[in-house]
Amino acid sequence: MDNPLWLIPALPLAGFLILAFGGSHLSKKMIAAAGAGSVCLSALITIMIGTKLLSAGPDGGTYSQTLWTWIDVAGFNAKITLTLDALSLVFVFVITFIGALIHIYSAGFMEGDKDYSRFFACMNLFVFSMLVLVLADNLLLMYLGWEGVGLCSYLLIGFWYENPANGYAARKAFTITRIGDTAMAIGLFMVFYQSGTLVVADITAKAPELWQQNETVVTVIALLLLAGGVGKSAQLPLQTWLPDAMAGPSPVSALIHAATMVTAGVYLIARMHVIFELSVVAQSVVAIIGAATLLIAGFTALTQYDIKRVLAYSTMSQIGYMFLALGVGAWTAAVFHFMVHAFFKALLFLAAGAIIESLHHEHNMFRMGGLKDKMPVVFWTFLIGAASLAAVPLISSGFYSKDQILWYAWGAGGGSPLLWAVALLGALITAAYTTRMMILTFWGESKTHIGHHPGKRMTIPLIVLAFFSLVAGFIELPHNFGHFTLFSDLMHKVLPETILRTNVSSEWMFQLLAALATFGGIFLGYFYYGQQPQRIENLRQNEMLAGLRRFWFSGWGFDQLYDVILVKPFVFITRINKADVVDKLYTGIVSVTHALYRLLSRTQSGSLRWYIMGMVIGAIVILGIQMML
Amino acid sequence: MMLALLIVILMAGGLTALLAGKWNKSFPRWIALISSTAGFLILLLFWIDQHQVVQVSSDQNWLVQYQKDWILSFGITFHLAIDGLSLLLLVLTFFMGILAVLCSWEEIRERTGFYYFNLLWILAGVAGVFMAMDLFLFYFFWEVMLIPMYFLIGIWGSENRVYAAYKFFIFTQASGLLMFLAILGLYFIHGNNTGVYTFSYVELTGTVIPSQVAIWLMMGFMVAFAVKLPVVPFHTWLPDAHGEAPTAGSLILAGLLLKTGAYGMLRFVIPLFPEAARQVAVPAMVLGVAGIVYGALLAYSQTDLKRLVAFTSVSHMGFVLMGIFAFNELALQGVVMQIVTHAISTGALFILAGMIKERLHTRDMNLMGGLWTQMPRLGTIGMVFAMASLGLPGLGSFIAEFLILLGAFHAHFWITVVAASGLIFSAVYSLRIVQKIFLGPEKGAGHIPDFSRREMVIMAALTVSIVWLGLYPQPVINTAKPAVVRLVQLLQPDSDIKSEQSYVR
Amino acid sequence: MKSSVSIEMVMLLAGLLFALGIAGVIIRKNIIFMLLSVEIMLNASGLAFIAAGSHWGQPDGQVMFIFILAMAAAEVSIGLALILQIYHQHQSLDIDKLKEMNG
Amino acid sequence: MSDNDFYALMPLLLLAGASVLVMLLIVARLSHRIIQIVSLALFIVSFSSLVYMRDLLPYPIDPLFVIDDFGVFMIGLIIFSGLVVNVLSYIYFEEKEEGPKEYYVLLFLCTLGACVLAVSGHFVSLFLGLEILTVGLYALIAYLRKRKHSIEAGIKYLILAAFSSAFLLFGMALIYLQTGTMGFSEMAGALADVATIPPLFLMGLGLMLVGAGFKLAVVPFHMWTADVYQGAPVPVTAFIATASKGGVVAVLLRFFVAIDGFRFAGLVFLLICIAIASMIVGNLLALRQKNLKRILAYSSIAHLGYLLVAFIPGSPMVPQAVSFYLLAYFVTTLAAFGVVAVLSDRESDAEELVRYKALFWKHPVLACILSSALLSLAGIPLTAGFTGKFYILATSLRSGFWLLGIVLVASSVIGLYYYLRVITVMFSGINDHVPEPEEKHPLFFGISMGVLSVLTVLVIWLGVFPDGVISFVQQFRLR
Repeated sequence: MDNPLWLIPALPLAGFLILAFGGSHLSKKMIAAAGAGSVCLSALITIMIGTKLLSAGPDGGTYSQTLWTWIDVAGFNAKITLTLDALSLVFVFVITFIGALIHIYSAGFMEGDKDYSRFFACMNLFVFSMLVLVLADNLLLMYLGWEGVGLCSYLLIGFWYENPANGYAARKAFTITRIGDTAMAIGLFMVFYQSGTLVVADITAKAPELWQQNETVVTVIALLLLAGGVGKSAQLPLQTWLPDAMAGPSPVSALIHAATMVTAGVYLIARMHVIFELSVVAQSVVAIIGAATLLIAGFTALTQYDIKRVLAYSTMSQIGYMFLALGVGAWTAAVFHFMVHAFFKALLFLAAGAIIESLHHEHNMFRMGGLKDKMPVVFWTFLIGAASLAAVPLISSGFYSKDQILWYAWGAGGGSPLLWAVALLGALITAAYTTRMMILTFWGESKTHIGHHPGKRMTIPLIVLAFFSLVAGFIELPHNFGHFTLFSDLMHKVLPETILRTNVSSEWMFQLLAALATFGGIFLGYFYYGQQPQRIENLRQNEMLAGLRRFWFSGWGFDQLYDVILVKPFVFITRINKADVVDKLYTGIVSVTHALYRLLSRTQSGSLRWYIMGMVIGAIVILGIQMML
Repeated sequence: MMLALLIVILMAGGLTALLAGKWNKSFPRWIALISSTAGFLILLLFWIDQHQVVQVSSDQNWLVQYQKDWILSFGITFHLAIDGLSLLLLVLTFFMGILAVLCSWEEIRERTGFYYFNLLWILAGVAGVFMAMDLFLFYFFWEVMLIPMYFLIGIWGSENRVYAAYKFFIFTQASGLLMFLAILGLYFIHGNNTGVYTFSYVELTGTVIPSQVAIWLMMGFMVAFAVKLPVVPFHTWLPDAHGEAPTAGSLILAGLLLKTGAYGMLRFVIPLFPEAARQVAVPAMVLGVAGIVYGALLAYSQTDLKRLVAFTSVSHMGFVLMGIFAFNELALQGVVMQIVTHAISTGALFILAGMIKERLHTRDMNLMGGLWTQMPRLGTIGMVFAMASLGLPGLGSFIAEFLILLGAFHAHFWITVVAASGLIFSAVYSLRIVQKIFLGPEKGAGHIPDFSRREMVIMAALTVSIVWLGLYPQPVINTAKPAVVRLVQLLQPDSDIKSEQSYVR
Repeated sequence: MKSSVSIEMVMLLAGLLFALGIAGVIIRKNIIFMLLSVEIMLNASGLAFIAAGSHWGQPDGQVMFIFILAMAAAEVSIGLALILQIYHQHQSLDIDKLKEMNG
Repeated sequence: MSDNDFYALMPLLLLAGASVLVMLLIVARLSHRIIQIVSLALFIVSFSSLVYMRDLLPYPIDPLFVIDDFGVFMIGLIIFSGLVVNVLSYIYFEEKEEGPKEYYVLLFLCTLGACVLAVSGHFVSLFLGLEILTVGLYALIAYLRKRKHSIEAGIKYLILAAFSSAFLLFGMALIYLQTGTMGFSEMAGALADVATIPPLFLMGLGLMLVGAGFKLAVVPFHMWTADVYQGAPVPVTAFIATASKGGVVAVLLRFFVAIDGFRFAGLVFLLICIAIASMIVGNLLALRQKNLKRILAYSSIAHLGYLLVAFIPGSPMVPQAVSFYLLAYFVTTLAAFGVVAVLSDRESDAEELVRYKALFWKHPVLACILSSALLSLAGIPLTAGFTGKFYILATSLRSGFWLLGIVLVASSVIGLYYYLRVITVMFSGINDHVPEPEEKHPLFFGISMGVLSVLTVLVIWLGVFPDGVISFVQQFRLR
């Protein structure tokens, strides 16, 4: 164990174990120390190892550490091996660093909750599972982390279990992601039978020899893996669980449903990029799914009341951008957007959590307002986050990452004008709903009394995250802004470079259009919600627009659709078959024998003459048979 | 000698308990605990001692055996022998035995002597089944476990116990008799072929049987094992028996009796009728998948907690059937794992159901809810085993189901795809259990105590085992390996499945 | 002494008697008559034995007949005793009234 | 009559003498108790006399008797069951009847009759044995003459038995007419050179089958069974169920083997039909019956069906299987009826199932004996019944009679249900600690319990270590 790599996941695991077994005996301070401390330590170790890896890493830029052999059966060999390369480093960094901040925030946020230790136990377990997911050297171990984060997500969405609605949301999240996971498992089987291994590095090495470009098998594998990613990352068509998942506490939404777990799909696809590269079909499907999701989620976000649901749909939409980037072959851009998004979306969720907490658990933005002056720290940090989300040019990190994606959507190998147009429209909508959210929450008159203000443990993480939301974009600048490529250089050790099919020189035009889209969105939001709110009322009068709004509000009717075609039939079938129809077969046999019994016992009438008749008939039959044969 | 000793310990312990029960109501449980623990320790020491041998040996068939003449006139010997597979199952038997005694500790207050007598004799029967190397002896033990189980359900069960006991008994006995016919058929065919009339497993394995007859004989065996396993559509005794049995009864039913079905298929059906088994492989796998899906659907709709868990067993055992008839090492190792882990996870769920019933006096999930508030420990453990039941990686069940699916995938693509949907269904019903019982608003008023120390010990043992099996299943896999490899070689004598390359195109 | 009646005729007679006995047992309701009919059947068998014995020129048939007679006598004596008891208990000899045990 | 003849017939003579002796004792106005003990001693003496015969065997006493090891085995079984019945009788009758002494005379006579059947090799001895047995039984069945059921059972049995005897006799007469002999082995000689079976013979065989079928209570001649079992005193029922059937089975087997009846396809077909019908009908009739004596009656119908399964193949295994099965069946049935007898009281027999409620907790030993007997009847391993059934299945499957095997299995599944039902009744019900009434006859109660325990041990012994008995019965050769 010369390498402390194993400590990164082990520390949160230790925290989990301490809290799970001793949580009821610890004071709140101790719980917070164990819960948040373990993740902070793990973040520190990450930074330590990360710097070492970047400065004086081994050849190939990968740390690898085998702990023990997990399964070894008939040529199937899966080891518990942790691998740290550039891609996983970024994820580990985001998980531990943002995770640590969110834990600190939670120490304040959850102060009043009676299940303090359970919360931190689950959070620690989540961090552990997520770290296993990204550090796994083989797909099976990754699957372990993959399901582990699903479990934690389930536990934390349903954290306030007294309310059955929360439990429902939690189950929905787990079940829907399970659908994707199962497809992914089948994908793993195919990978194994095709390549004889589940070790990522081996697959990466073997893939080009194993499969030809666009072979059916590889497409199928890619699509199955994609299904897993789609489920986890709340993309079409398995996206419906994410908005409901907002039933969990806000730090949970920040950590799991914004920064880390929901981007596991991105990680998976990036990790398995060789397979996707071999299949144009799969790649396009990824891009199309991303584009469709970003648009649908954007429109839905435009109509929501609940601040957290707006953020949830925006998360879906942003991950849609990442998928789009992956789909067009802009691998690094996707990972870059992941990182930036993690910062600002965690920030937004945490800030929203602070607001909700202060307003007595008021989620409805229309009942907020006027918080600009009353909660300045939250306002400013939220503003920075919102700016990043809306991709305000130059100053926000979101601009750099999203602009890159927009540009690649057109210009990268798999890009097309249509994808670009969709992405651009998405940018416009994003800016619009972000503005709407800002205005409704912070401007206008105050509608709800503020209970208490967030403490230091909550504000400091906000400030740190706000800082990163501002500066994180500067580690990767476009070609025409100094062309600073720290991030993509790092990534290119693992991920292939993005192939461009158009000239770099035209990039400025796209940047301009993106900026215009952002400002257009901001203007729209401002126009309808800030300046002339009565116009919205007018629009609502319109029958058709109101219908459209309802359609968008419901998330494009996916929930209803699934309810009708899947849930209802399932429940119906199980309900009518509760008593098990097969059992009828056996009860039938029993009733037949009972009927025979009744029939026969009637012959036992007690009448001697009847008995004699029986004997005589028997004798006649016997003699008859005797004579005939 | 050790093998006979194991059975003697249990049987003698049972008789002693029966007699001691006359004097004092708490003697029997101590006797039962001591005898099952003694057996467990003996086996554990043996396992540790043999660990290297198990890993290495592949040509030597049996680790240890014991043979004595019994009914010579019919060529019946008292022949016990174990290989790695049997060893695992025996360890499991005694482990479950200890837990069964522990979880009956407070639950059973009446007629304790007779209760523990039955309990120990069931264990003896099961242990005998796992060791018998003579088909007559096997059938003998197969039946020995029935009567005590019948009493266990019929006397100490809940309201509908008599019906459940009948159903259990008649199903298993009817199918067992068909197996007995098949055993006799095999006996005479072998006798006619060679002139040696014997029930010895080793002798009979090589019997040359006309394929038309072989199918029928195999069906005789299969029916018995299919009822025990249980395979849809022979499963309907299971929910009743599980539902009505006392906690220890459900535990042993789920943990051990169902496993005898799987063991029977592995030990008898395939080695005795490899050709015939291959012919029915696809229908059998389809039945397995039907079990997975159908069991899960039924589990979802149940409101009785124990019935629900019983139907999950149907679903999980579907994996076993599918794995067995996938005929490759991966799937078979998965089957072995599934046997072990299902015993632990489902056993734990039944114990939990028993604990809840002790506290709330109901099995109806509609009357439960919000138990987490008062019983966080019980809730946590419940969550762990619900997760085990849905096959969460990191817990033993995942390894089992993953290996089975992986192996089955090699054998048949589409069947496996449908079977994989079982993973989704299992999530649906498992989470429903958790939701209905532990989560939601608190239903009942009044104070409900959380785990006692004894219950903690039981649950800790189970939890540690399931996590251990999930993270480091290799000891189990290694122990079962020689037996599994031999099975595979039996089925595919020409192909060298050991090489890694065979999976690659 | 040579028999002047053919064996077939005797056997036919025995068979007829036998059938008559059967019919009697079935038709009569009075226990005494049933007993009588049974006696007829037994004697029909006895007759058959005698015929067979004489057919083979052996004494065995007649030996059998003596045994049958003895047995029939014993049977009738017990039967009559039972009938007396029945009459005590039921005040009737109708066999159809003796149906207390059934099912 | 040579010395050896004398020795060979020793048990029969002893039994006959015993009946006379008991009669004299009755005249001497000795008490019931003394008569019981004396008859017990006489049974033991007759039983032990069998031991001296071993060296003589086989010993034909032409033309009436064939005393071979099979016959001696059967005699042993019959005397043994007479002995057990004798022991059980004391408490049963002492409770009910003032002067049950003549009962013992009849018991000895019936035992004698059954024993004569077991060794008879000739129609005359067959007829004599059968009638000694049957006439004795008429009186035994109706022995408790104050009870309505007893008389009803007696008259039913009397008329039907006489009716069936007539069939048997007529059948014998026809066969005699055909073959000109009444000895079994001579009959075989007469048939050996005939190409086709003469119709007269066939008809005689059919009529005999009716008579034997009645005695064995196989379908369709079974309907009297339940009524007679129910009406007769319990020890007598036990005797009917065991000794009387055992003797008939023995002679039937001997007759069939002698004339090689198994080569007549029609006859075998008939037997198969009867066997199948008996197994199914017997088990079905008992299905929901609430009277234990009737349950045992119906189960005996099924068991005779099982026995026919072992009978039909006609292979050398048949005598072994039949002997073993009869042994198991005797022991088991005696144990079951023994419990019923012990539990009966002055007013009524313990026949209604309700009376067995919670017996497990009130009287665990009796309950265990009855359970093991029932499980043995059901053919569950660890009991004699299982080994017996195994033997039967082995015999029939070895000769390829798969249909019979499958029907046996299927019908014994039905059988399971009602045996279990009885057991269930015994352990259901609450554990009310009603103090047991004092046993009135501690000595005889003790003896009865002792005998029942021995029977139970035998049931389990035969289930677990049957090898000794199996190797013994394997020596049986009927030709």
